[in-house]
Amino acid sequence: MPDGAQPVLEVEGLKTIFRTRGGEVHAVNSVSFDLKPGELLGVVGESGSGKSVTMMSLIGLLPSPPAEVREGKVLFNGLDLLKCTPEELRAVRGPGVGFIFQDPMTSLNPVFTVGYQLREPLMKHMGMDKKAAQVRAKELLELVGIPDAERRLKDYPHQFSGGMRQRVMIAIALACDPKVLIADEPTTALDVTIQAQILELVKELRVKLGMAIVWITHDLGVIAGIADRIMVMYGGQIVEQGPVAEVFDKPRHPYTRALLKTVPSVRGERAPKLSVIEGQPPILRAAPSACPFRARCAQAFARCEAENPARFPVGPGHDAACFWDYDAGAPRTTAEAAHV
Amino acid sequence: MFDTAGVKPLIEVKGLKMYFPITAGVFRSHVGDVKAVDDVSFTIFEGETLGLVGESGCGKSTCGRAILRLYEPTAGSVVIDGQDVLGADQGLLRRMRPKMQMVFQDPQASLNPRMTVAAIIGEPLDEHTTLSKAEKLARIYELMDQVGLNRDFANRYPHEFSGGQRQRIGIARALALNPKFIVCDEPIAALDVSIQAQVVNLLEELQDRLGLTYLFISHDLSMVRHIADRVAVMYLGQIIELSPRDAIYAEPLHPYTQALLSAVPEPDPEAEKTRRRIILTGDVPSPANPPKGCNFCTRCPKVMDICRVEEPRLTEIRPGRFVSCHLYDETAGATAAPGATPSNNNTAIQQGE
Amino acid sequence: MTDTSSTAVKIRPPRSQWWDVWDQFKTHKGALIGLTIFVIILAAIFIGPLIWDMAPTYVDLRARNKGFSLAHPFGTDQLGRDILARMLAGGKVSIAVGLTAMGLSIVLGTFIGVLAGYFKRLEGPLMRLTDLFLALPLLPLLLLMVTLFRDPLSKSFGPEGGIFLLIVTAIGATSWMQTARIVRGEVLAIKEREFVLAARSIGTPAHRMVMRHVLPNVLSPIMVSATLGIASAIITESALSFLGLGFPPDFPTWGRLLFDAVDQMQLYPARVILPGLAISLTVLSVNYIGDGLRDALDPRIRGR
Amino acid sequence: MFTFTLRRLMIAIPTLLIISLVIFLLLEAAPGDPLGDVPLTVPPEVKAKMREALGLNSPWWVRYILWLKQFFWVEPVHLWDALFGTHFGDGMQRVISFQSRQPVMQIIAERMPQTLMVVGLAYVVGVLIALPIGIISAYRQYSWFDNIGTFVSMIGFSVPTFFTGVVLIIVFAVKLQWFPSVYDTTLKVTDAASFWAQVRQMVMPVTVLALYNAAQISRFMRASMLDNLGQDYVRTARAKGLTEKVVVLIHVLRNSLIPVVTVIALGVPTIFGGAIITEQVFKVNGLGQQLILSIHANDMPMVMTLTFIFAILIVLFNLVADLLYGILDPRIRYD
Amino acid sequence: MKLRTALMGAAASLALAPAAFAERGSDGQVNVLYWQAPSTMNPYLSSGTKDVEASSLVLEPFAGFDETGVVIPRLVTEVPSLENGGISEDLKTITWHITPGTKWSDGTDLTADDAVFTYEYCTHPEGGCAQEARYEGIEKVEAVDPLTVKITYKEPRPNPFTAFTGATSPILQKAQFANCLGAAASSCTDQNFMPIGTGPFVVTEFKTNDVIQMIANPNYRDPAKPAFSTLMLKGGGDAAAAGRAVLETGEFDYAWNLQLAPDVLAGMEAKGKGKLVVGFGTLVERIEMNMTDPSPALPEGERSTAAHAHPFLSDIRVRTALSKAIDREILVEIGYGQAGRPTCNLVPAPAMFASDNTDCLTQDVEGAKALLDEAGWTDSDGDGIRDKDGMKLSVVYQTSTNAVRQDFQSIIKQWWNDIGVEVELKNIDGSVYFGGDAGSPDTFQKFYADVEMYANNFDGTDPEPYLAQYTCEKAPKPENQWQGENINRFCDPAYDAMVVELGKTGDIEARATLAKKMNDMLTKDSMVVVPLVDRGRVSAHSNTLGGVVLNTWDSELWNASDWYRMK
Repeated sequence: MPDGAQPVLEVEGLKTIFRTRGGEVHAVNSVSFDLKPGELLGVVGESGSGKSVTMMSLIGLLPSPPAEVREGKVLFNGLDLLKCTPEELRAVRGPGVGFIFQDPMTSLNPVFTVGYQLREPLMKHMGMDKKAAQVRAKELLELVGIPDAERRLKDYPHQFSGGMRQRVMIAIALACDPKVLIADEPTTALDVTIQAQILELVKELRVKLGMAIVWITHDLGVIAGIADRIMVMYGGQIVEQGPVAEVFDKPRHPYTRALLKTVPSVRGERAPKLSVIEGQPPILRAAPSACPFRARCAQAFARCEAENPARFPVGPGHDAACFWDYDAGAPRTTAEAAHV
Repeated sequence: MFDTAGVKPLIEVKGLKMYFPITAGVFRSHVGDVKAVDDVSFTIFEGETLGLVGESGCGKSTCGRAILRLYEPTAGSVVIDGQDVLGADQGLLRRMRPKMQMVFQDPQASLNPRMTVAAIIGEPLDEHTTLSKAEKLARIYELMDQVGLNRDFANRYPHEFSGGQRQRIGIARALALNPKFIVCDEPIAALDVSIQAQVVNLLEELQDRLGLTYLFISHDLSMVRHIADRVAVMYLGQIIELSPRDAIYAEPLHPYTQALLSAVPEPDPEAEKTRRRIILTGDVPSPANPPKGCNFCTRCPKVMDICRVEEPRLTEIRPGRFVSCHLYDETAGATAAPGATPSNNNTAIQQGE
Repeated sequence: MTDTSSTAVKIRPPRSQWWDVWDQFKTHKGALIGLTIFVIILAAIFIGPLIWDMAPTYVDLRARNKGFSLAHPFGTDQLGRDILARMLAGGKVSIAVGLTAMGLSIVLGTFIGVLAGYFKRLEGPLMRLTDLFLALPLLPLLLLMVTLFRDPLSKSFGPEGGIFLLIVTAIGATSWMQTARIVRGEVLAIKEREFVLAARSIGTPAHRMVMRHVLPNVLSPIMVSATLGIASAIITESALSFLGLGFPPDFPTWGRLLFDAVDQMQLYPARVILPGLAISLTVLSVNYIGDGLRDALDPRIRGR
Repeated sequence: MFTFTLRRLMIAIPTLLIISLVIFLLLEAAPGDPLGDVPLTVPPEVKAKMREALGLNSPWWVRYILWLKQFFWVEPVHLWDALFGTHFGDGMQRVISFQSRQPVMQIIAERMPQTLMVVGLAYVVGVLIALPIGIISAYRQYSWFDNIGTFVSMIGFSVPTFFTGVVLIIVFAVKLQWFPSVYDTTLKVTDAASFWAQVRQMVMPVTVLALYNAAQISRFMRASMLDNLGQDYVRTARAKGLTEKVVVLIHVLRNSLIPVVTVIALGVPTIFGGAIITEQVFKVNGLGQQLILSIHANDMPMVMTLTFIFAILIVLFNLVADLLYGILDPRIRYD
Repeated sequence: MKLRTALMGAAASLALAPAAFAERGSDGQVNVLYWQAPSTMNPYLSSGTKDVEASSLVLEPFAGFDETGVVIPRLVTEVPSLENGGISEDLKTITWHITPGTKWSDGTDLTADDAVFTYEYCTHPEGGCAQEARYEGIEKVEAVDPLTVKITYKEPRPNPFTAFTGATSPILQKAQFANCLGAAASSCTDQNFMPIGTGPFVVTEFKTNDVIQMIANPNYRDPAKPAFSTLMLKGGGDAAAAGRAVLETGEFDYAWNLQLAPDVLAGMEAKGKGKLVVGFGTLVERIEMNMTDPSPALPEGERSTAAHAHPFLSDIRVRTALSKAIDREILVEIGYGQAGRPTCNLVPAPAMFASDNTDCLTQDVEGAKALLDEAGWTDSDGDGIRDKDGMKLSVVYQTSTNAVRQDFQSIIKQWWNDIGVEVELKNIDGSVYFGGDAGSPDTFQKFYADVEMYANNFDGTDPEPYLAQYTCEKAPKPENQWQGENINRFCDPAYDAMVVELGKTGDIEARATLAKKMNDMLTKDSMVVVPLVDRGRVSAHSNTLGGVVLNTWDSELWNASDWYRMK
């Protein structure tokens, strides 16, 4: 995670909406962030907080209709992905950005062999012929730790266990040596022991291949173990962002704080009662004009109703979108400048 | 909590087996079984929560369903509140149903999408009571209040709710007939972290208020730690460890339990950096073809020769602590100190089979 | 996407869910047009004869083969019978045949499909029964039924009612197999859903399980079969006319009118076009109504 | 897979026996008499003798068992003889049509080519039209193409073939004189000219039937495509940077075809059943026309044999559909 | 008479032979369309007219009928008669002399043995011969010499032209059919499909119910005939399609039996590709009145039997009234056009047997009403339906399913309604109605209705067997499995006596007188049979097909050897 390097991915003011019969739903609202080469960015948030939608918006993977990327800029190595033709975008998918999805059971095509599905991107993007692709596919399977790779290439997805299938997904995502790997809840559907295997694998591969990774999850434990930086999303926007140790140590958004508290631990003290965040996350029918978290926030005050907070710097590389200044123990003044 | 002497056992499961036959050939001859639940015995005391943990496919859900006789078990006995569940005929079983209820894993799938909330919660009432329409509605509202659902939602359909609210509907349905015993089959697995806490708190609150007994099936060890009084760990259809909660989390005895606990990530970057994990190799073997000897011998970091030959039995090695492992055999016990911290080379990161 | 927000607590007036169904139905343009056309057809058929009270079987030998005129808006046929009156009377029978035969085939198909899908032990025998019916030739069956039941049915329902029942039964009894197959497949899938298990944990007995949990959830494939069923029943009835069975001649149906006029297509094209149009319009409108109804009956779509 | 097939075939035997009995009893009980076509000028005594000569005087079960023997034993022996030039079957009484006194199997063999040619080709053409329509309709759901496709297929479904057939004849055979209105079954394709003649005479019946078939299959295809377009693996394929063509025509199509192929397989027996009305309208004189003729003439052995072969095909193609499912979908394993 | 017959036969063949100068096979192919397809070429095993007609192209009898019903020689030197000694004085024997040199299509000679064999073939008790009636009453058939056949009857036979006369009793070749006697008849597929004959054509390919391919017979007795080298006889479709193929598209040269609405036919003919030909025979569309009670209330076995007389149709005034209400002219106009003519007779032809009864031709609604009033049937309760003693004048009127018949039903129903008779219509699938299945309630023989409509005719030119159907004992009843021919259960000892007398009368004039009298007894005197239309045959031929002469007494294809292509 070399500091100061040119970001491989820069996102600015991304807005994505869904058209539904009930009207528009604002799923992603003015999201901006960047990703440096080799960095592992953890993204957390509840379902519906917009974390997957944000990432899929980047490379046009959302079905349209109903989804529509309204505005924003997504610079990948200087190329604005939102302005790309479908053909240019396809060239980015795979060699530029690899994707791993949550459910390994449904994300692989059930009727093609794993080998076929692995060869496909290789032949499309890397200009390999079938033979070369086959060799590379075998290497990839070995890379993600699937034993007996040669033989397994001929197997169908259903012949793999969940963990193994997720490894295959990773192998597919890695096939074209992507600069950025986006992993959308890759271990949520897996057992802890398998999750542990996958996490170790990713750590290892990251060192080996040196790509930037965006890791979406709602499990703070996973983030704590592997991420360099964490980004907390709520209501379609980033509410807090910073180095992982810093954020876990000094969360500066009430949502992050609450989230950290709700997680029970297998070690340490056992709390007599779990703390909860009461209520439900909002569905945004319009671009938010107030803090989306205000209804569930203990700290909320008048300004939260009137204005959607921008992200204020709260530490080194750490910012939070909250009008409450925890360090000062008081609301921020209106004059204070937001940093993004 | 160790002392269970004065408390009455509510559920007694003995030698429960749930085999799904495998047939082959032209005449569909019986060639083997998928041993989803293989000789499981345990007791749950009144007012207690027994956590049943294990990886997917280990048979924990099947076990929960077999206890309520949603499947017809192959062998064994289940006695709930003095009544034999497995021996009951259909009529008797139906009359026993109100006493034992279930909360399901997927709140989306377990609610009929074409029924309103009121109809879903009212269904058990239709089946087992003769309440008038008004009485029934009153009861439904009462239940909705109990689980924290707005009464106005009564006429809505399940898809209009979020996961947590759906699970509340499922809980309200389970509560409708004032059961004594509820099997919670992974009730929080499909929910977000913040919502999980809400549901678990609700379950605990209801237990306190209504004196319920839970069998809490989950793969989330941290949640089980929170809610369960005792914890049973299943692996490949068998219980390999059964202990009071604090003991098992403080000092897991079975190598599998140790690995399981070590794999749970901690939401603390500092701790995570230093934490040692036992990475188990490979996948769980197929329950249709379990390994000879100890079921865990193929993945066990401390495997011994005897493990591949002889099947260990679940034995009480300390008061209230049951383990099924040769490490704690009278004879072998000397070689491995109970509760030995996993530290040898065998636990290094490994992938593959 | 859900529209529930913790902040918005809407108190819904307690109204029947059929209003919701109607609200959703209204949003489906095709369905609305279909319904309008179907209502117009129904109105024409049931109210029409009250206004246009010429008897469809009245033979006016002086007015044979007349074109469109005020006295006979749709002209007359080779016996001088008023075609408008015959169309109206024919529509009544055709739609009744379509609806009744479809109803019968849907009920049979659903019943057998549900039994086969829900009760594993019945699956084999019932699916073999389906094969049997697929293989049964319709015509000898119909002839046999006419022989066995025409007289008793004529006695109880009159000669026209009797033959109506026979034809409807024959069409219904030989067209349920497709529905049964589809329903069985769906039931097999529904049976594995958790809410069925949930109902079992409550102790819901099998018959209520089927009525409450299984049937409502196989509604949409049944709806599709039903709309197609009306079409094929109307067509089958006309095919029976073509093969020399079907209704008596003084009992006009659209299919029969169409068939009778095919020979004279070149001389009197209107006589072919009118019943052809009527059949197609009915089938199309029913199909679109079915589409809309299927969406409207599904609370998941309704809520969107 | 093999044992599954074997097991299903074994179950099929009693099933088919029961089906044959039911069909026999149905035909037996149905009114009508094989001598219905004999002119009224033939006196009743002669008719009685003719009836006797047809074997109609023995009880039904004797005739049923005789038919079983003829169908399951004599006919295979004759087939063997015909194939290998042996003479085991000489002197054994085959299943004989009442109407023509010809072995029923000969008639069937005679008519099979035109039925397969016309009805079979129509089925193939129907499928070939239906698949692209279904695919495009689903991919562009609610587009004008989809709406028109729905509309046209409903029309195709709602207009009887005796109507469309006659319209085609009047337009293309009578007015334009492009195609013949009568199908010539004796035409043998030997050169380009006869091939062209064969094509010309097949155009209209094939069109009528193909439209009817396409209407149904395109609906299935559309529904199946819609199911699969929403699946996760489609997103994976797109994430790999594959073109839409590959995503839709390889990934989605391959999955969507699984249920459609089985539906198509289940429809194959109807080809052998022939198309009663279309064959009649265009005088194709295939199996469908033979069946209806025999029914009208109360030609019991003919109807019985045709219907039973149809039943065998239905049972067989049920099995084929299941096996296809197993072959196409690697997740399904029968054993 | 014999002279006249012979002369006429010769004249006919001369008149029809403008193509006689042409060479055999010079005109290529002729296409014939039978919308009911032939299923066999052996008329003895046939199930219908279509087969008999198809086989007449190949198989020939000794003698046939021409278009006027006169017997003409085909394979014999002359038609036997009393004058030429061919028929014995006692009317018991008839002797045929085969024309010397007549050859089968395989080149062998036709001999008297073939005729003897044919007789044996058809009268074999296990053969199920459809034409056995043609050989009824024969004591023996002998080959006097290779070219002479002598038939001896048990009783004197005034009309001996049944055996070996007309398309229904042609000669089979003994050599070919020797192994096909009795039960073996049905397994002789090749013989039945490709019989060796003496006719103008030889079968080369036979596809059951589909198509028959023929080529000219190289050994046909007239070396210049037939003009066509090949003939295709296609079956299938319906009458409209057949008409279209000849009259509109010109794909076929000849189409048989175009039973279509007159305006449709006229429209087709207007296309100018072909012509319609019409011929009248003895086919009469009639309504039969049930003289017995068909009430379903009666126990099975007594319904429609002589046990109970019909409650009102047994009254001649009711029957007459029903007949008077009908306007036959209009029926013809709507249903048959030029292919039909109104008639009041059961036997409309040949001319010598046809009664001059025309009373019924004018509709008389008032007369009908008056008759019913007179019979005591009045509309006492004002519902428009006459009644008497609490019984309504209501009839069930059944017929087979057929477009024209249904039109007739509708019209007649209305006419009867006009005179205060309630009518319930019933139509039954033809294969059931005419099927004669004793188990079915819907056969025309069972007559479980008050009136029914169908058409019937007789074979050849002699009405004797036809008229003999109406004797008391021939009424269908359970005892004879409902197989009788006296459909209306008419029973009059006087009539029965006349049937016996007719059987004994040899004199042709006396026979004619007797037959006319019997015809009148059934029709105008008793009105048990209400004839409606004398139905002609309508066929169509293309403008380029010459030599077509429609013959209703024999096969329609009787003179196919004379057909030629007009250039």
